[in-house]
Formats: sequence, structure tokens, C-alpha cells
Amino acid sequence: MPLYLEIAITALLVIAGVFGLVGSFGLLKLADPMARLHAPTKATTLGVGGVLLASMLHAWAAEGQVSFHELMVTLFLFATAPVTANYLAKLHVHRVIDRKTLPLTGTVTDWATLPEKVDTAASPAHEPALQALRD
Amino acid sequence: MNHWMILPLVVPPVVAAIIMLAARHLLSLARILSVGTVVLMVALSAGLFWFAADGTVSVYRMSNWPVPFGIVLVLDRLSALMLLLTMILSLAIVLYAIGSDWDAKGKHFHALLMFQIMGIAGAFLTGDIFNLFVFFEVLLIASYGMMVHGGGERRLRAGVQYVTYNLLGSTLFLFALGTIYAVTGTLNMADLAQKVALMAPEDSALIRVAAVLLLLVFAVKASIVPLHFWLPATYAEAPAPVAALFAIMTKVGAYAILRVYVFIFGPDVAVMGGIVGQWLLPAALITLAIGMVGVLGARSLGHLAAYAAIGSMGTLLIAVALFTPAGTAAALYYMVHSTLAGAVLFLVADMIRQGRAGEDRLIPGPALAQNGLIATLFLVAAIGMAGLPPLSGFLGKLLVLDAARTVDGAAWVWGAVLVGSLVAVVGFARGGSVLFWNTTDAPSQGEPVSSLALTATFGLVGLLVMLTVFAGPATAFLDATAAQLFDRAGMVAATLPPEAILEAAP
Amino acid sequence: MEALYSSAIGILTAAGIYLVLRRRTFPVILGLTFLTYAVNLFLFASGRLVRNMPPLLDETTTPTDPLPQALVLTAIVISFGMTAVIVMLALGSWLSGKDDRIDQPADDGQPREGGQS
Amino acid sequence: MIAMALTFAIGCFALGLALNLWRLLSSPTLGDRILALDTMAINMIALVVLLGIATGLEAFFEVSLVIAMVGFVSTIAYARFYLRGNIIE
Amino acid sequence: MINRILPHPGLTLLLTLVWQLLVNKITPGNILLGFGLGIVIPLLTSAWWPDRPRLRHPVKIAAYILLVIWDVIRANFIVAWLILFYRNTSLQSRFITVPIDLRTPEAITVLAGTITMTPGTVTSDLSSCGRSLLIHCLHAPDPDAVVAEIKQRYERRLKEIFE
Amino acid sequence: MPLILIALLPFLGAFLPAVMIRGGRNAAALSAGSVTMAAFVGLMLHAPAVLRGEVITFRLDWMPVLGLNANFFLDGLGLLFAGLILGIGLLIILYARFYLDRADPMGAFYTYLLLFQGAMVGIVLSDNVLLMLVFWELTSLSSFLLIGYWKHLPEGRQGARMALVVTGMGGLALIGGMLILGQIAGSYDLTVILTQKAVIQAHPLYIPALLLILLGCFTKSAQFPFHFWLPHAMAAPTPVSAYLHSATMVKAGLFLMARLWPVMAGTDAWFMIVATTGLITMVLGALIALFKDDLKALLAFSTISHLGLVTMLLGFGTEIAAVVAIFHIINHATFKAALFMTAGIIDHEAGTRDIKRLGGLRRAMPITFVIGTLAALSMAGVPFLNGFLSKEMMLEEVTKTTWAGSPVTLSIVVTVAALLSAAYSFRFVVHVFFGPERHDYPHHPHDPGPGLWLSPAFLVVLVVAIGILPAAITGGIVASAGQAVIGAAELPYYSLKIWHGFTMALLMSVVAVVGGAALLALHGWIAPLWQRAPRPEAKVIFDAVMGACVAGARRVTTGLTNGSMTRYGAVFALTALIAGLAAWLSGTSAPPVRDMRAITPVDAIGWILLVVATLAALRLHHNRLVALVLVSIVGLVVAVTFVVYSAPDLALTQALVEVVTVLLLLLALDFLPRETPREDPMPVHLRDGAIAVTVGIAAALLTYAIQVSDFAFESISAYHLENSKTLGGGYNVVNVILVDFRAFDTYGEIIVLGIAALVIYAMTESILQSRAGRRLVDRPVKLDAAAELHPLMMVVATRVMMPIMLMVGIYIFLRGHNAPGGGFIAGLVISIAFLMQYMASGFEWAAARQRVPYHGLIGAGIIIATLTGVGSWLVERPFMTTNFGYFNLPFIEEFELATAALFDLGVLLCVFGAVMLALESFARLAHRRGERASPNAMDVDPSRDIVPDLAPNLAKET
Ligand code: NA
Ligand code: NA
Repeated sequence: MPLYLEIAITALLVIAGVFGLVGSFGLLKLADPMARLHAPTKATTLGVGGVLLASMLHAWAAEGQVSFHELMVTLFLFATAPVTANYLAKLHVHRVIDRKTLPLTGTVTDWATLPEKVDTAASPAHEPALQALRD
Repeated sequence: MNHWMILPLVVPPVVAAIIMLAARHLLSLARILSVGTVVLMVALSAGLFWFAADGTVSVYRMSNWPVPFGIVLVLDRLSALMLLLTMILSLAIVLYAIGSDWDAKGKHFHALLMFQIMGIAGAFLTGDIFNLFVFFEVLLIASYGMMVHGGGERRLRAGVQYVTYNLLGSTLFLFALGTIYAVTGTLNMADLAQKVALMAPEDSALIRVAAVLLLLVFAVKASIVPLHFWLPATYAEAPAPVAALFAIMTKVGAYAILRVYVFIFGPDVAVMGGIVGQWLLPAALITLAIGMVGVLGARSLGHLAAYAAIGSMGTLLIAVALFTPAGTAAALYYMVHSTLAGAVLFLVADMIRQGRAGEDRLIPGPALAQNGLIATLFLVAAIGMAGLPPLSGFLGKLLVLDAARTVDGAAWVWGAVLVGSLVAVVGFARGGSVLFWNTTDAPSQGEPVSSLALTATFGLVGLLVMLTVFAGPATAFLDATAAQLFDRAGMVAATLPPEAILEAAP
Repeated sequence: MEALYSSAIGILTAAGIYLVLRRRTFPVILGLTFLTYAVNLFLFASGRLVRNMPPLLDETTTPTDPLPQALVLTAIVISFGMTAVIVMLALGSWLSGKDDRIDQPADDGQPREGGQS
Repeated sequence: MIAMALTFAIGCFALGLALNLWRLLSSPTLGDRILALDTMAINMIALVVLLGIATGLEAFFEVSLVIAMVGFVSTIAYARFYLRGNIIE
Repeated sequence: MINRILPHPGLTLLLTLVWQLLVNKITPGNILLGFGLGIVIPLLTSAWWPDRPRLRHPVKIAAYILLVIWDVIRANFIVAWLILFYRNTSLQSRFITVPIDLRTPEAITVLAGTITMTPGTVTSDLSSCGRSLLIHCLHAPDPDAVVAEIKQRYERRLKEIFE
Repeated sequence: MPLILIALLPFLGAFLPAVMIRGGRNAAALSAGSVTMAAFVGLMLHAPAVLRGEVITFRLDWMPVLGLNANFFLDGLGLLFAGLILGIGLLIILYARFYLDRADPMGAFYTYLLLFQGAMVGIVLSDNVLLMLVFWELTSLSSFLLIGYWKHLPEGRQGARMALVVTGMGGLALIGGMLILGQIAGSYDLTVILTQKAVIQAHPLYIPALLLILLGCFTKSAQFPFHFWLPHAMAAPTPVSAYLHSATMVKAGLFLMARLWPVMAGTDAWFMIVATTGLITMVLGALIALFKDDLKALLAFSTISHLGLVTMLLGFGTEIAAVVAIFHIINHATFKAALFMTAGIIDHEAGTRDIKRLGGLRRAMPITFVIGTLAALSMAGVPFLNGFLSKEMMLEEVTKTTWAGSPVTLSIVVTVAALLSAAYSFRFVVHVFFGPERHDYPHHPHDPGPGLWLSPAFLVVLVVAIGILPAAITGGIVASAGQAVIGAAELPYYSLKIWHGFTMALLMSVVAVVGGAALLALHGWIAPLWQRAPRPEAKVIFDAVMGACVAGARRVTTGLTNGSMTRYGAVFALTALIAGLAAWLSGTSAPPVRDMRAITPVDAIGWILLVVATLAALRLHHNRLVALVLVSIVGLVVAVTFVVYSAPDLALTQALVEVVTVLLLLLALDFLPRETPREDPMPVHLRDGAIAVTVGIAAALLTYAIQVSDFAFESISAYHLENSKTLGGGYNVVNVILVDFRAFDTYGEIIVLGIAALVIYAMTESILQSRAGRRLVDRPVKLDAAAELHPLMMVVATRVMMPIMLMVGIYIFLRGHNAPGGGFIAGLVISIAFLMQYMASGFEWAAARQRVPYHGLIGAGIIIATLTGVGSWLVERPFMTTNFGYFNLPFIEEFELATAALFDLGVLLCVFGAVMLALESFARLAHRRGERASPNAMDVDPSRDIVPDLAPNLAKET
């Protein structure tokens, strides 16, 4: 195996390990639930990504064959991580965060997760107009 | 190769699949398919019975792999007998279910019945111990569905317990199978039989653990005390035709015990040291006692019948636990008898409930619309379950007592069987006199029993009579069956190819 | 390592049994799940534990015993079906009754609601 | 060199898993627990791929692919359940 | 005609590619098989994906992907830094509202996904009318800058790609 | 007529009355009578030969294996009893026709009666003791039906049960005794057994056999202390009492003692038990009879007394006593049946049978008076009546017998008994027929029609005739039967005549008759004393015992099976533990042969995760959702464990099944409580914990024991590894096992899944249609639920993922034969893709786009799998035999086609259909009434809603 490949693989593995660990550490260390959400969704993507890249390189180096099916794993992780994060954030928004501390939507409607609230002052006034537009 | 013997495992599931595909919403079509299939199965299993009756052992090598590397089905006298019994019982049950409209009280009765038949048939035919597990699961899961058919709180609750208990049993089954495989490296019953027989007695601990754990699994199915707890509520709450069909389910356990603990872990196998018989016999005696005490103390018809079933399993297993050809022949005769009689009892119980507008408790109520007829059937069932003459139950008991007289503890066996009969007689007499004699003058609110349901039940009674009248040929056949079962070398030679047969200890 | 593996099975079994002995359906189902894990691992180990030799003939020359794997696969599937059914039953029992207890009233001679059938 | 790096990376992800478990057990909110579970799945994917590199066996990859593909389904299901009470409606 | 057989050429292409990734061995047979499946599967699943957007500008898509990859790597370092070297109390976490002009659900999803994967931001919710995103920032001393960056760096590009 | 036919005729004819009753009561009676007459005639045709000393036999093999054969024989004893049974049976049939009320179901009565008759004839004609047992038990059963015939009477029901319990118990003991006897004698045939006297009496099992057989005889023949059932059997209609409970059935015990007399009698034990029991019974019965006011009760106790008398005679063990016993059996049958019928007539006509309410009937019922008086006097032992003769001979034997060490004690006691007997007999006559005429009867009494009195009259004619001409009438049969009983060709000297000269016996007789008359005179004075005297009431004791038994049975049953799953589970676990442990300890094990492997960091972390998650699940299991999360972790660890230990297929399966299971449990948890209440006290936890821990340790030890041991034989999997590629056509041996070597397991497994789905579907339907279903659709919406159902990001992500996942599914399916994967795993992947769609876009929306019904998929899967298997028949191979080949097409590298893949397709379809049907069913439960399906997949879709950019609502600024 050429040295540069070996170095590259080693570096990727070390970086991946570090980021993977940082992600998990962040999940433990960060204080509030929303902040914790940042740690794994990001750090681990590079963690796993690094590992997968190392795997691809290693396969190439070891068997002389290009291996790209690792990209499938990456694809899935990239496609699903935001959805997961979104769901968990909604969960916090709905169950943990005081809705008064949330910023306004800037529109007539509230955030989608939150159940209809009576004290949305603008809502009643806008309702007929909205209805008219929908029809 | 005899392709006929695979049909009981192929036709019912395909018919079930057709029902799912085409007759999901057409009860009448499902009924036709179901009855047609069962009739076909009766004919088929009768043919197989005839074929096996002369002692021919047919081996069906699935996927054409040499034994012991693939799965085999083995048709010998015993499996042919059990198959025939299953199919005949199923015919009565499907007719009763249709006649009593039980099959319309929920979805998919007939599809589940088809699967149930397949599962039971598979358990009887397979010659592979893991495949036996698979078929146990098939028949169990179908039975879960049939047991809760129609729904209702009590039934569902009983169903949860039934399933939980059997899942524990399945777990234990796998522990036992894992141990067996880890020790012997094989799953084929015949191969297992020859290898266990050749095992060095110095290394007996693990295989004994496996054998005993497996015994407990079968004990659950056969409802041997202290693993019988699932049965009373299950049988009492199950829909009647299903409870009647379950009469064969406990026999699956008994069959498995016979098959495995005669053929594989037989009483003469050095590595086993005869421990199975030593433990099974007391357990069977207690089972009989618990069952009969339950009959005496029953407050409801359902429990009366359920405990009678437990008691009859006790008697049956006493005979099994003798582990002699005579004991096994007695057990087989009693097995056929108690399956039919138990089914009759559950069907009659249903007729009584129907005639009493659902009242299940043993309390006085209005006389039934068909009091005399149903009372007669109840009498027949009670005579059968209590083992009184003139029905086959009495002959079966005599066979059991006769077989037991030379063994250690014969006095216990005799005492238990005879006192058990007495207690059962008392229990049934109490129940019957409340139900049919101690009637109030209020008009009956129940519905009359349909003629199809009656026909099905009388059909079973007719079989009991036949079993009595033709007890001679029956016992001769069963003697031969037991002899075949005890002939390990013969069965091994019939199942395994010559090159797979081991000569000496490895 | 075998000791570690065995102890894990022991702990799973213990957890399963403990939960099965609870009085509500849900923990009992969880207990059965634990028992399933335990027994699947046990059955798997009946071929003895071997690292990095999957029974793929193009990948290894000395593959591990494939038979227990096939058996466990069957067992996993079957236990999944069983779990599904008991979950449904537990649900049905809870919906048609008053509580999610797993206990059954004894044959106490009391009238039953709704009768049989 | 690669072997050492592999051991290091495996150690990192193993430690990460332990930290996730700690988070899961110590966390007050269910959201955190679900997140910890999700992170564990991801760390396991990494671990399995690392083992694949170490052994050169393709088989490990398949497992990581499948966990990556469906692992999030249970995460979403838990979250949905906690949000709505019902996961399919 | 072409439309009926090949209703979703982009998806077909993607699936063909996915097949090559899966089998990990590019051969004519595999390409053919992948392509065949790439045609059949979208036909089978088209009911579950109505109103599929038409993507143009493949170059822009590629550029966007590269941009995001770069940003993800950057994000990893930034977040790692924040995790390792910031005390929890000194992090200025907050929610911000980002009004969006995108209308295509697919585009909004890509935007939201990008935001989540990139530095210190997580897409948390959408307004009930779909006109603004709720973003949580791990450390955002200047929320307006974040809003501006998102709109400039990502939303603008996505609008070109999707709408 | 063959003997078997004589025994079976009543059985075969038993259904006739039940049918003929439609033609009226006469038709029923006539049919029953004809059957009996036919049997009687058949019997009598053999009489001359038997009286000549021949033995008629009939043999038919029934169960040769057991030695239970339909062997019958007819000798003097059999002829006597069969004659009595059929002859008196005829009279009873006639009597009953006129006795029974119009409202009584006469058809059933005659049916029961014929069943009984057949059973009785069977007993006395059986050559095979096992066959005899069959008939014996049948008499108990038919007697049960006959006693309970008037089902509205509680006394009838209770009496029937009591009789059944007592005689049933005896019958069961008899079974034991007979089996022992057969074992000793080496045959169950009486003709063989009866030749084995020496062998039997010397056998160590003689005493047990004797005790068991005597228990059977004593219960049946109402000997002390089992006598109490007989009076309660009097609740039966009087014809039954006359027939069963005086003339025939109760004599079955006597018959059997007589039958076995040649081999059982003559020992000290026999004498001590049988003679003493008979004596006590005789005295006690007579004493109680004297004070019974109910005519039938009086007769019942008198029957007990006379049965005791015969028992005593048989117990003496002398040949002459045995012959006397036979003679008394005949005499008792005639006068007692007549007396019962008389009592019945009185009851029928006067409306009461209470002696205190009767009196002076001699004028109102002269015929009855004559019949009753003659019969009663015979019973009292008055000369010129048959009772006198046999009593006289009995007394003669008594004087010759030493009992309890004294030659006179027995004589005194028996004389007292005879005296009492005379007293109650006189009382029957005097207190009923004599005294002032009374006019306070419920009915106006008068003699009945001949239908009722003909039968007793006939018997009384016999009473008198035998009394006067004993030798002429009964000489032959007594001799013949006597020979049969004592089993010797030569009879001892006896003479059947009235006058034997002045003997001790005559003196005793005189004392008895005179004393009896005197005692009757004192009756009015003694009776109150008797009534006040404390004495055990058999029925009370019996009821108390039975009550205690039933209560005990209930306590045992409900105490053991108390409905607690916890208990059942604990017993299960402990049984497995104890049995496993005992099995282990009972055997020996070889020393460990396998080396242990080192622990890697991955092992360690896996172990830690698994153990901590498991323990945490136990700790936190009350929060069900958290428990589920922890279970998921365990599942993940198990999956990784599989791949680490070389089982990628398992790992894939486990990971996928885990996801589906989580979905399933979450679907269910929506309806279930979220919390498990903390309801168990600490001791319960400790108990359960202790059980769990011990079982866990056992499981661990078993696992370890396996790990250190080796296969005792080479595993069959060596063959699989060797031939997977060459013969199975696949590199992935696990898959080849699943679809080829052990495809039949897989076939069963997909069927399990299919059934599971079917069950779940069926249950869903039945829940939805039940009350629970109505509650379900009306349940309130959860107030705290998030507003958004189907978030945009999820929907879009799913839309992209779904085709890719299907692609992956197909990939896994196609390559399964050679690499990890296959139909099952592919089916799960595809299912999850669809489930994701359901979750993301909603049930209605997603389901509306699903065209193929899941039921059909399961069905199709099963059919495809089956047809693939059946296909191999075409090439003359067994079910599921596979075939494969390698093919080349232009531009494409070589590829493989295998029939196993088709089977695997069936697996895939079935799995997919089953998973989807199951989860869809759960999802259907969630539907609330009035909920309309959304036409859109996502709640928020800006491309759909045209909402203006209205002014931001600044009012809510924080
Ligand atoms: Na599971
Ligand atoms: Na596979």
C-alpha cells in the first residue's frame, strides 16, 4: 500500500474518531436540549463520513478495486439526519420550550407544530381574509 | 417417493391462501373450500393410514437432500394414526362450526382452520426436531387466532395468558434445541436417535439438560402439572369448536413425548439413565389428580370440560410414562379415545350454553329445548371422559391399568386412575344433574341446536362406539404401532441411508 | 469472551423473566422480547462463537457453522409474528376490558358479563 | 499505522456509545433520550464499518447500510409518538 | 410517450446510480439492470410522489452539493470547537425566524436540510403557512447575519435550481 | 340363542321404547316386554341342558391384547340369576306400565330399564371378569338414571348421586381387584380363574385382591358400612326399587361373591370379613327397618338386612351355607319384589306410604292385603312360605358356626336379627292392613286393576308354592346353582323341606317369630325412644363429606389456578430451573475442551451497552416509552453482535425486525396506558427478582457449558458448507439453507407470519365491531398532541427515500443467494419503505395509493412458494427440490437463475404482505369517527396554499 494512502486512511480514521467522540461528548456536555441537538447531527456526520471515506480508500488500497457503495450509507445519513433533527426539534418546541420564548413566524400563522392557540391576536382578524383567499 | 404424504402440508395452506385471495368476504365460498379440503384430507389421511398400517415407513426427503442433511417427513404407523385422527376431528369441527354459525362470529375462521390443520399435520409428520418447532409454532399461532375468534373480554384475557405461556414454552424449546444441536450437531430425529444412543455415558449432563428442557416444552403442550396452568382458562373461554379442536392439541404434546422420549431419548439409552420416566410418571399422576379435582370443583361448564381434559391427559401420560410397548399401546388407544370424547364434551358444552342463552355456570336454569337429546350427548361425553363403560374410555383405562401392573409404583397408578375416575364420575354427575335434572320451570331462552351441529357431534359419538366395538383390531394395530416406535434400529434404518448409519461409538 | 457472552445471555434472561412476572401486559411483552433476545443469542452460540468468518463461501475459506444462523433467522421471524399477535391480543384485552392486567379472574361462580359466545 | 488508527477510531466510537448511553439514562426529557438512541445507531454504523475495514469483510458493510437506511425510522417513530401519540394516522 | 415510460428522468438517473453503488461493480449488465429498475420503480411509486418538481441546471446542482459538503465540514469544526472549548453558559443559543421565498416543498426540504447540516443551525419548525422557518442556533451572537447568510448562500441558489 | 345375544338383546332393544312411545304407552311397554321375553325365552331354551349339569359357553374375541373378550358362560348360578333378572324384569315391565303417571316419560323409563337389564344379564353371564366389569359399571350408571328418573325431586337427584358415588367407588375397587386376580391367575376368564384356588390363595396379592373385590361387592350389595345409599335410592319410582334395589342389582354383589366363592372363600380372612360384615349388616338393617315409618324405607332396610344374611352365609365358607345362600336369594327375590310392588300399590292408591298415616286397608284393598301379607309373612319366616325354609336352613348353619371364639354368640345375635326381622314384617302387615279404617287418605284407596297386582300376585304364588313344595319347584335350580357356587360336582347333603324335626334352628325360629310379635306390641312404646336416641345419620355424614370434598376441590383448584399469570410464569420458570438443574446434576460432564477467546474493546462496549440498557429497562420500565427505547438499544447491540460473530444475515434481519417491532409496539402503545403502575410491594419484587436471577444464572451457565464443550459428532452443517455452492448454487450458505437445505422450515416460517397477520386482521375486525370498537372511534382527540400531522420535510424525504429503499430491497433480494440478504430481508426492507410512507403521509393518503390488497400478497406469496415446491414434482423430485443454472446473454456477464429464487420471491411477498397487513390493522384502530382523510400528504404545503404576506403580527413580540 502506498504510504500516502496509508497516511490518508490513518488521518481519516483519526479525524472520524475524534469527531465521532466529540459529537457524543457534546450530546452529554451541552446544557439545554436544543443545544444538544447540534452535537450529534453534525459531528457524527463527519465521524461516519470519515470512516466511510477511509473504508473506500482502504478497499481501493487493499484490493485495488474502487468501492463506492459506502456512498450509499452517506446518502442515507445525509437524507435522514435533517429529518430526524427536525422531528426532535419539533418535539422540544412542543414539549419543552415555553412557546412565549419562541420568535414569531412573521406571518399570520403560528409554527406548525404548536396546537392552535386562542391568544394569537392576529388570527381571528385574518381568518375571513384567509378563508376568502383559499376559496 | 410417496408424494401423497406431503399433501396435508401443502393443500391446506394453499386453500387458506385462496380463501385470503378470493373468498375473504364470501363466507359461503370459504365454507365450501374448507369442508371440501377437510373431506379431502380425511380421505387422504385414510389412504396414508392404510398405506402405513402394514409397517411401511415412508420417508419424504424435502428438496431431495440426503438424510440427515435436509428436512424429512416420516410416515409410520404412529404419524399416520395421528394424522387420520386430526383430519377426522377437523371434519367434525368444521361441520359443527358451520352448523352453529361459530365461523361467522369473526373473520377468517376457515383460513385459520386450514393453517391449524397444516400445523398439526406437520408436527405429526416431520422427522426433524427443529422442523417440529416450526410446526409447533404454526399450529400455535393459528390456535391463538382461533382461540380469540369472536373476541370478548374474558376470551381475550385468557388468550393473552395462553399466548404468553406458550411463548415461554417456545423460548424453552429453542433453549433445548440449541443445547441438542450443540451436543450432537444434528437435527434429524433418526440421526439424533442413533447418535444419542451412541453417546458416552460419562458426558451425559448437557444432553440430559436438553432432553429434560424439551420434555418441559412438550409438557406445556400436553398440560402436565405444573405446566398446565394455561389450559383451564383457554379451554373454558375458547369458542366451542376451537376448544374441541384443541383436544388434539394436547395430544400433539403427548405425541411428541412419545416420539422423542421413546425413539430418541429412550428409556434404554445409556446416556439418559432413564430419568425421563422417573419424572414423568409422578407428574402425570398429579396431573390426573389436579384434573379430576378440578372436575369435582368446577363451577362452570367450561371449567368442568377443561379440567376433564387435563385429567384425561394425566391418564394418557401415565401410560406414556411407563415407556413400555404395552404402556404406549394403551396410551395410544386412550389418546384416540380422549381426543374424540373431549371434543364431544366441548361441543356438547356449547350446545348447552346455546340452549341456556349463554349461561355457563353450573346453576339451575330453564330446561333446554332439546333436553333429552343433549342430556344423552352429555351423558355420553361424561362417560367417555370419566372412563366408564361401555365406551372406549373404560377399555382405555383397563389397558392403562393392565400395562402398569408390572412397573414400580403400580399401586400409585392404579389408585390414581381408579380414584380419579370416581372423582370424575362424581363431578360429572353433579354437573349433569344440575344442568338436566334441576331445571326451573321458566321457559327456555336459548336457541335449538342445528341439525348439522348435531350430526357432527353424533358423528364423533359414532366413532367412539366404533372404537369400542372394534377395540380388538384397534389394539392390535396400536400394539404394532408401539412396537414400531420402540424399534429404534428399524426406524433408523428405514430413515437414514446406509452410509449415514453409525456402527460404533465415535 | 465466552464468559462475557454467557453472562449477557444470563442477564437478558433474568430481565425477561422478571418482566414476564409483572402484572400488566406491556411489561410482560417487553419481558418476552428480552427472552427472545436471550434465546436467539443462545441458539446462535450453539454453533460456537467465531469471529470474522461468515458463512459466505466467496469471502472466507473456513466459514463458521451456518446452521444455527439459519435456525436463529427462522426463530427471529417467528418470534416477530408471535410478538405482533400478543401485542394485538393485549390491546384487544385492554380495549374490551377495564384494565391492562394480565391476570384472569378465577372460576369463582360469579356471573360473567355478556355471557359466552 | 492503519491498525493503530483503526483501534483508536474504534475506541472513540465505543467511548462515544458509552457516553450516549450515559446521556440516555441521565437525561430528563424524552427527546434527549431519542436523540441519544439515534446517535447510538449512527455510532454503531461507524463501528461496524470500522470492523469491516479491520477484517476486510464485505458483510459488515451490508449491516451498516441497513442500519443507516432504517435506523432513523424508529427514531422518527419515537418522536412522532411523543409528539402526536400515534405514529400512523 | 417518453413521458409515460420515463416520467421522472431525474429519478431514473438517480436510481441507476444507486444500483451501481449497491452492486459496487459497474458492468454493462448492471447498468442495464439498474436502468431497468430505474424505470420500473418510479412507475410503481409515482402515486406516492405527485407534483414532482423539474430540476434544471445540473451544474448548479453540482455546485450546490459541493458548497454544502464544504459547509458541512466547516460546520463540524465549528461545532466541535463550540462543544469542546465553550462553557455552556457562554453559548448564545437562540431561535431565529427565517422568512423564505421558496414554494416548492422539495426545495424547502433541501434548504431546511442544508441549514441543519451546516454551521450551528438546526431547522426546527415551519410556520403553518410554510412561509418561514424556525431555526435554532447553537451560538449566534448576531442572528440577522445568520438569516442573511441562509437566504444568500442557500435559498437563492435553490430558487434557481427548483423554481 | 347364543349367550351374547341374551345379554345384548336388552341393549339392542333399549332404543325401541324410546321410539315406540310415539305409539303410546302400551306400545312402549309391549316393546320392552317383548325384548325381555325374547331374552327370557332364549335363556330358558338353555335351561334343560344347564340343569343337566352342562355349561353353555360363547366365545368372541374383543380385545385379545388385553384379555378382555366377549366370553360368556351359562351354568346353574348364571341361569338362576339371569332367570330372576329377566323373569322379574317382565313382571316389573308390566307393573310399571300401570304404575307410572301419564306425565312421566315412559319411553325413557323403559329404555333405562332395558339398559339396566342388559347390564345385569351381562354380569351374570360373563365368563370374562373384565367383561363383567363393563356390565358392572353399567348397572351403576343405569341405576343412576333410574333413581334420578323423577328429576324434579331433589331426593331423587341426591339419591342417584349417592348411589353412583358408593357403587361407583366399589366398582372401581372391583376393577383393581379383578385385574390383580387376573394377574395372579394368568387369565381374565372366570372358567380359568375358578380352577386356580391354590395359586390364588397362596399369592401375596390375595388379600389386596380380596379386599378390593369385597369392596365392590359390599358397596353394590349395600353391606355395612356402605349400606346407606340404598334407602336413598328409594326416591326412584317403585318398580325401580322392586327391581334394582331388592331383586336384582343389589344381588350383584352377592352373585359375585358366590361366583368367586370357589377360589376366594375358605380362608380366615374371607370368613372374618365376609361373615362379620354380613352379620352386622343383617342386625343393623333389621333394627333400623323396624323403626322406619316409610314403607319403602322399611323394605329398603329389610333388604339390607337380608343381603347381610346371604353375605354372612357366603362368608361361612362352608359348602352347605353357600347352597343355603343361593336358596335364600331366590326366596328373597320373590317376596321382596312382591312387597315393594305392594308398597307401590299402596302408595299409588292411598297417596301415601307413611305407615303412621296408613291402617285398616284390608277391607279397602283385599287383593293387595292378601299379596302383601303373604309376602311379609314369608319375610318374617313363618312356615309354609319360602322365607321360612331358607331362614331355617340358615339358622341351622349358624348353630354350627363358631364366631368370635364362641359357639353360641353367633346364634344369639342371629336370633335377635331374626326376631327383629319378624317384628318389622309383622309391622308391615299390622300397621298397614289392620287396625281401624281411616278416611284421611289423600286418595280414596281401593284395589288397583290387575295390571298392577298381577305381578306381585304371581310372585306371591311362587312364595307359597316354594314354601310348600320347595324341592319340586326349586330343587333343580338350587342344586345346579349350588354346584356352580361351590365348584364341585358333588353337592353336600341338604334337603329342601318344611319339616326337619325339632332342631335348635326351629327353636330359634320360634323365638324369633314370637319375640317379633311381642316386639311389635311394644313398638308404640319403643319407637319414641328410638327416635330420640342419638345416632349417626348417614345422609348427613355423606353430604358433609361430599360437601367438604367439593369445597376442598374448589379451594385446591382456584387456589392453584388463581388466574395470576405471575404465578404461572414463576412456576414455569422454577420448573424449568429445577428440572434443568436436576438433569444436570444427575449426569456427569467431561472437562472443558475449547479455549476461550480474548475480550476485544468491541466486545466490552457491546456487553456494557447491553447490560446497562437491560438493567435500565428494568429500573425504568414503568415508563413504557423509555423502556421501549432501551429495548431498541438492546436490539441494536444484538444485531451488531451477530455481525461481529460472523452472522451478517442475522444482523440484517435483527436490525430490520427491530424497527418493525418498534413501530408495532408504538402503534399499540397509543391505546395502552403510558405508565405501568407501581403496584407490587418490595417483597414481591425481591421474590420475582430472586427467581429471575437464578434462572438467569442457569441460562448463563448453560451457555457457558456449551461454549466450553464440543460437538460429540461432526455437525451436519459440514455437508451444507461443502455442497452449498456445488449443489445449492449459492455462496451464502445461510441463504442456501433457508431456501434449499431447510426450505421447509422457511415455508413454515412464512406461514407463521401470514397467520400472524391474519390473526391480527381478524382481531382488529372483531374489536372494531364490538363495544370496544365503538368506544374507540368515539375516543376524544388528545389535547396535548402537536398540531402538525405530516411535516413537510418528512414527507419529502420519504418520497425520495421510498424508491431508493425499494431499489435496496430488490438488490438484497437478488443477491441473497450469494451474499447476505434474500427474500425475507428484502421483504422487511420493502415493508419499512411502505411503513415510512404511511407514517409520513398518513394512513389514508398512503393506503389510497396502494392497489394490491395485503391479504392477496400473503396469499400470493404462499401460493408462489408452494407452487415452486410442487414444480419439482414435474421432474419427479420431492417437494421443493431446487434447480439452478448459469446463463449468458449478450452484453451481460454470466448470471444465475435458480428456482430457489422463485421460492424466495414467495417469501418476500408473504413477508411484505404480512407485515403490512398487521401494521395496517393496528393503524386502522386509530381511526376516529368523523375523521376525514386529508386529500394532501403534507399539512403545510406552500406550493398549494396561497397565503398573502400579511403584516407580521407584532402584537405578540417578546
Ligand atoms: Na424481537
Ligand atoms: Na438470506
